[in-house]
Amino acid sequence: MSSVESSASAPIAIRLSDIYKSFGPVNANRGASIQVARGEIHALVGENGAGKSTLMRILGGMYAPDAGKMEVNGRDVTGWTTAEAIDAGVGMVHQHFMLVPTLTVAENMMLGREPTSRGQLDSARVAREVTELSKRTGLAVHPQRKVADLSVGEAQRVEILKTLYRGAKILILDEPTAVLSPPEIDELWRVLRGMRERGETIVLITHKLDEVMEISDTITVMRHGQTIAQLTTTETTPAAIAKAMVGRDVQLATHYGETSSRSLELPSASLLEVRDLVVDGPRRASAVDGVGFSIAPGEILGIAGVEGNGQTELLEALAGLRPVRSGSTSVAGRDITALSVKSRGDAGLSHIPEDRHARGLVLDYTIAENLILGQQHRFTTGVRLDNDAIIDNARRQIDAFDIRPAVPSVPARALSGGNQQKIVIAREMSRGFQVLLAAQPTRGVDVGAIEFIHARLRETRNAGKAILLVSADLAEVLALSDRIAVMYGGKFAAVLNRRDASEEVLGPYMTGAEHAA
Amino acid sequence: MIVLAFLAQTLRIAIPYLFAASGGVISERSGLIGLGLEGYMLGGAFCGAVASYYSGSPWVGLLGAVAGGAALALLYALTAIRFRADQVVVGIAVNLLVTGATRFFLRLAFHSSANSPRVPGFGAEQSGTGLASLARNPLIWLGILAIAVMAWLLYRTPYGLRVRAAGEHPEAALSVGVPVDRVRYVAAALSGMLAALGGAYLALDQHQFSAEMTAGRGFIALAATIFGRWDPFRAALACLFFAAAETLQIQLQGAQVIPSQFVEMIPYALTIVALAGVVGRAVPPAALGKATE
Amino acid sequence: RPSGSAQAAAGTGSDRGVNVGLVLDIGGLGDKSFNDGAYRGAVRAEKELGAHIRLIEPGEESDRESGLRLLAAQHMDLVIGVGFIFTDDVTQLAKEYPNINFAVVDYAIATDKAGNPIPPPPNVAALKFKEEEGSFLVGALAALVSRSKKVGFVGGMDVPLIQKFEAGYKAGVRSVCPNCTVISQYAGVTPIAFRNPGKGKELALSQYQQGVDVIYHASGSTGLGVFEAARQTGKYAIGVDADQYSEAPGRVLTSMVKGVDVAVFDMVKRVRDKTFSGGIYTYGLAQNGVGYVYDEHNRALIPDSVRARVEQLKGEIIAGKIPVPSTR
Amino acid sequence: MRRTVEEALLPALVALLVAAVVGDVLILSFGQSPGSVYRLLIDGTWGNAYGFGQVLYKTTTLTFTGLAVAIGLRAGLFNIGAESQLAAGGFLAGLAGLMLPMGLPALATLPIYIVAAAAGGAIVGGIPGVLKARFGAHEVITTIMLNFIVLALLNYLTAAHLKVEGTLHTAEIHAGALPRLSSMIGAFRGSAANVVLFLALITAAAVAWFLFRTRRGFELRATGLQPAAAEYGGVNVGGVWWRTMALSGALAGIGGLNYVLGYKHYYEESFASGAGFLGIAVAIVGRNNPIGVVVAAFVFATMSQGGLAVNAVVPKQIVDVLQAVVIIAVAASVPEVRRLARARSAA
Ligand SMILES: Nc1ncnc2c1ncn2[C@@H]1O[C@H](COP(=O)(O)OP(=O)(O)OP(=O)(O)O)[C@@H](O)[C@H]1O
Ligand SMILES: Nc1ncnc2c1ncn2[C@@H]1O[C@H](COP(=O)(O)OP(=O)(O)OP(=O)(O)O)[C@@H](O)[C@H]1O
Ligand SMILES: [Mg+2]
Ligand SMILES: [Mg+2]
Repeated sequence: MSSVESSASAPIAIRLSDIYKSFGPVNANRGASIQVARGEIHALVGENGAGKSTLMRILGGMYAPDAGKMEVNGRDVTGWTTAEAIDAGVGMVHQHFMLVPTLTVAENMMLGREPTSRGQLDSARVAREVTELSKRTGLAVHPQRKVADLSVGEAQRVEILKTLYRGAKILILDEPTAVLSPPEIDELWRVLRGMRERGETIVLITHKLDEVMEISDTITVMRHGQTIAQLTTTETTPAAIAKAMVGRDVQLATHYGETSSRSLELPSASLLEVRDLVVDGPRRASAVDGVGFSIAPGEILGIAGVEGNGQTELLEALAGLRPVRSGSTSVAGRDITALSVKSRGDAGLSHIPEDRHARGLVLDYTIAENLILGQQHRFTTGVRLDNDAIIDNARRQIDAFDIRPAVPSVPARALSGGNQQKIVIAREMSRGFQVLLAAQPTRGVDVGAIEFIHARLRETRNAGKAILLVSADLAEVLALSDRIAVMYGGKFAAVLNRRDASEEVLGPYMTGAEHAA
Repeated sequence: MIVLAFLAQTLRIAIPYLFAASGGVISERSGLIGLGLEGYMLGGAFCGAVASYYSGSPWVGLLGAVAGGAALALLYALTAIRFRADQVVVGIAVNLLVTGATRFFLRLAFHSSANSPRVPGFGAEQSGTGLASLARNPLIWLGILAIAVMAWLLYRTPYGLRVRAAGEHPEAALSVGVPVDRVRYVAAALSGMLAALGGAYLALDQHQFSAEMTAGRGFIALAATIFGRWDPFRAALACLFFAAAETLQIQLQGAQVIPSQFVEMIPYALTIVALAGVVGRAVPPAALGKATE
Repeated sequence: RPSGSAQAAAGTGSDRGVNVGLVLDIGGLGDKSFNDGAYRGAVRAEKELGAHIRLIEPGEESDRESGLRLLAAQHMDLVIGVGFIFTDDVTQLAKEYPNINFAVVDYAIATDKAGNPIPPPPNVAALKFKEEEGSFLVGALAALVSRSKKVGFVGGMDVPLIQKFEAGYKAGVRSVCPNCTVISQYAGVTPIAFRNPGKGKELALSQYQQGVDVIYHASGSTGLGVFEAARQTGKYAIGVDADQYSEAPGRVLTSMVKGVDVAVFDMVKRVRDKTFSGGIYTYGLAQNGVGYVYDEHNRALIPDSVRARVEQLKGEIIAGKIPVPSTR
Repeated sequence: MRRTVEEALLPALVALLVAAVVGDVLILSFGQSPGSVYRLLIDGTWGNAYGFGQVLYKTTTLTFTGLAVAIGLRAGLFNIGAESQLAAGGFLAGLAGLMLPMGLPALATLPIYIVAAAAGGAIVGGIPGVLKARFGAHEVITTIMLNFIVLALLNYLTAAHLKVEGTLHTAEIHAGALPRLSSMIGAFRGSAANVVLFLALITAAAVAWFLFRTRRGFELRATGLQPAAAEYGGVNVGGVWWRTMALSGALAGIGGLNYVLGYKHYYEESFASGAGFLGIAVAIVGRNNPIGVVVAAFVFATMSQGGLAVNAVVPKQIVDVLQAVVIIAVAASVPEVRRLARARSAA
């Protein structure tokens, strides 16, 4: 299993052996092992759902393993609690923030190990210590502010400070950079390197291989709940890591298919036309801040960008799921700005939502029922649902998209992630539509399914439909798009022809370092 | 004089609300819906009267009430936390349970479906109606204290911080080692004890238990909790406000200004108004009613 | 066919005790007034007449008739509904079970379009109490004892039956003290108004606070709060239905007793003696069906002159010289 | 399939077991023998035609309030207001009855009564629905508060304007009464069971059809399971909320016919007491399935009538306690059973 012993003679800080953990039917960890030496930055990589977060949450005491052994600094700590982990100096910054939004920064800092004086919370002491700590680390925070009022970057800082405040000597960071801007990422690297110099240990979960190469000393790769390789960063390459992740050779230099060579000028007849759209988000006003574009028949417009720059709000607004403050949208020349979700569908809009579990599927509905979600009015005679037509439709889609199990009456909940996504794709592609909004269409889906979905998207484009593609995966955007827009801070930082785009060109726009138009 | 009498009466009526609402605040702040308050109150009234009857001391009665309220609240918490039962369902069932059980045991112990015998209580003989008479009833002081202590507990102590975190973002609390379930059990027990003290006030002030003697006061306390936006002081103000409306109704009843039915509606109508956001949005604790994973 | 009841009603001898079914009103057993009165009468009948008693406390509204029927189906010789609320149900049921005797305490006599009373069915005894007469006397007593010339009344649910108490009481006050003030309040408009002692106490306290020094209550368990208020303020309260002296010894001026126990016992006896017949039975002062308490417990509270005056009024009422109103 | 049957039945069995234990303890504590009390209970309910008729009568109201709560829960809404919706339905139906001319045949009046009762319940239920859709006001609290408000209001209207002197009810309704079952089956003589029972059964079937066979039902259930997915699927979630609350209220409201027009022929103060809260129990035990609701309504009706039958021996509050115990046991065992079932199917 583990191939490379970690090089130095430094003592082992973390050793997890043969960890098993399942959630009901899902085996998140199946004999995973990891070993991290003290004073190193260790990257943990793997596809979505590979079991990275689960393994680290076990280390952090959030879950007890079903089987396996855990050692920290040579001590057997199998199945410890979060409190014990924190006391032993293990701190974790979770993929989803673990901050209480209604409490202040200081209150979040002290939660769980509150200093008291005469039975009362000693808030003054906390504020003092936090200020000190924040000076020492260079992570600036305001102790008295409410967490709900913080930006994502600030919240991230609070999360890291929170673990340091508890005296963490082993810091686990679960995808900390997904929501950070480049300067914030640089700041984070600085802090992590500082910690490493002080002999502290860091485990970093990330999907970005360039980050792995830049910051880590050693790497563990996970696949399907197992750790399948342990590598030393200086001795490996991104291609080798990727191969380990997916289990076969992958062309990191993506093949583009037959990229169209349409020019950047607005085509005369566009299928989707968006003007000056302003949309408020849950965190901040104007999450989408005056975006306008159009997509021609037979064109894919890809939107690249760091998550949280307004992509979600933009798509939800276009789909009718979020009110717009101003601006207009039209599909095939028809203004749909004021239409309901249902009428938009009838007007020719189709939508693959980014979160299939929350939006794309009713998990307790059957495959057949999910395959008509959003089109239920088309499967109705009078007020009755037409069951025969629904089953017929299900059989056809199951066939066409190779959904497994091929049983219309199975609830969607019982399907694997890939097959769940196929239901969504099948449904959205089989309705009569002009414009397809595709958000993260291959997230959490295995490689075979990705190729299948990409092929369907290209077919659709070639059939003369317009596609708006949003993906956190830059490679995917590059692979599919005819034009690429980069979204940053709610605006389009750039719109480029595919020929002119590459990771190097797009990078600065994604980080807000460069602006165009 | 008139004003003082009005204040005294308002305070007397408000005391059970203050107890129960402070219990409602801590329960809901921890993430447990306070639908069982009415049951805890009635259970507290019953246990208080029975304990006082058999011991001959109202202080033992208070202990009995507190124990009864805690037991009921823990039954609720156990089903809601350990068994993940729906809190609304169990909350309502606890109320039904207490209504039936108090009458049953009343029959069993005293051969009556309606009233207990007279029990030792706090209201002193011939102490008058004014504020001075109130001062001699320790439960009045306890009731006022309950709110202040609750505010202190919630905002100034480690346990309070944990309660606030547990009701708002239990995973976050868990991730820093806060035993969320235990925090909630304690909050439930506290809310049961406090509400039971409110019930005990009724019973010991009356020197007896009467079936269904809480007459919906637990729901008014829940209304005050919400109207007070889950803050002890604001909830106390809501209690006083509701009590003042009742006092007004009692004082004006002879005059028949408005039918008493409409006065009875006031707290409930105001709660709806509060929930509809007309006087500032009432945003409940985010994890209210949800079991942790 | 249900011949058992016919036989029982016909009766073959006093070796077989009379079977009596009692369906109580919402307040239930232990209300320390009305229901307990009926129960006391039944228990006495059990002891003295060898009757067998079956007791039912209905829950919801539809259980009223059901409770009566269950008893009727068990071949009771006499089924008694305790409370005006049973009027409709018993009237109907009596027609279905002509061989069973029924009685309703506080039977509400309906009137036809011309305003004439409609008599109950022949196997139903309508037990009517002239609460207004008893209330009149305690009203007079209250006014005579009051120093402040302010007396109070606390009713349970605001219904005509209770208003009868209020009307008699007020008339009694006026008869001896035309310029006395009467403050009268009700605890509510739903049946829970009879079970809310907390409310009763607050109503009483606010009355005492306004200078009232005697309060008469007709409010079931709610009135227990009135006695508490009397204890707390050291002022007087007047009990209702039964002698409620023990609720606040020394503070209960008297009680307007309503002979529910006597009436129930009377009915059982009539059934046993086969002298039962339907119709309206009136229990007023003349029949000793209502009255006020004057005994060793409260003798000290009532001056002889007052006692004499009240007795005089009583005589005048019995003689028909004073008309007592039954509505306010 | 087997799993779902198990999931549906196991909690009921657990509840029955717990209730039996608690019941035995209470009965013994009262110095009676559980066996004879239970026999008395069965004799007084299923053991004779009258008792059975009463059970059917109570089943009728509970079916309506149970369906009301169940349909709300299917949409993810907790309707605690069935109590006042039932009362309002009965009130408006009674009012309609008082205004209709004497002697109209039941065939002509029935639709009017149904509409009036449904309207009464729908108004009371619709308000919390609108408040939720419009302001996000939580329906649990608003329906509880509305219970107090509506019952006080109905009380005021009855007491101040409609009451027959000396009673707590309105004048008698003379327009087309709904026939009792005893007019068809003589053995039911005296029992309050009436044709509204059939209306309840038809309504249960109609609700099942609506939930599982129509587009609106599809959208309603999707909203209850995953509002975000329903919204994505073109469902106007706010619209479903308030329409379902109104529908839920209407179902409870129609239940008012059972007492007001099927039984007493007048509206009576607080006739609805308890039936609304028990509707929650019925829906929970019936697992929000219309058939299950009918069965659960029958069980609770039996307990309620049985309480009366054993009342001469033990206090009827035993039954109140047992009903609460059943609710708690079912509520606590449903998630547990589901989890165990899932864990096992994984193995
Ligand atoms: N609490 C949970 N309950 C049920 N299933 C879970 C839970 N947590 C994780 N899983 C499942 O376990 C598997 C592994 O999840 P995990 O979060 O560890 O993956 P990951 O490698 O961190 O993925 P990602 O890169 O998407 O964060 C997934 O199939 C996930 O759906
Ligand atoms: N709730 C559930 N009930 C029953 N079976 C389930 C449930 N969830 C998942 N499964 C089953 O467990 C298996 C593993 O699921 P998982 O999501 O890990 O699949 P996967 O290997 O990632 O597949 P894919 O590549 O298609 O995403 C699936 O085949 C699915 O049938
Ligand atoms: Mg993860
Ligand atoms: Mg997968």
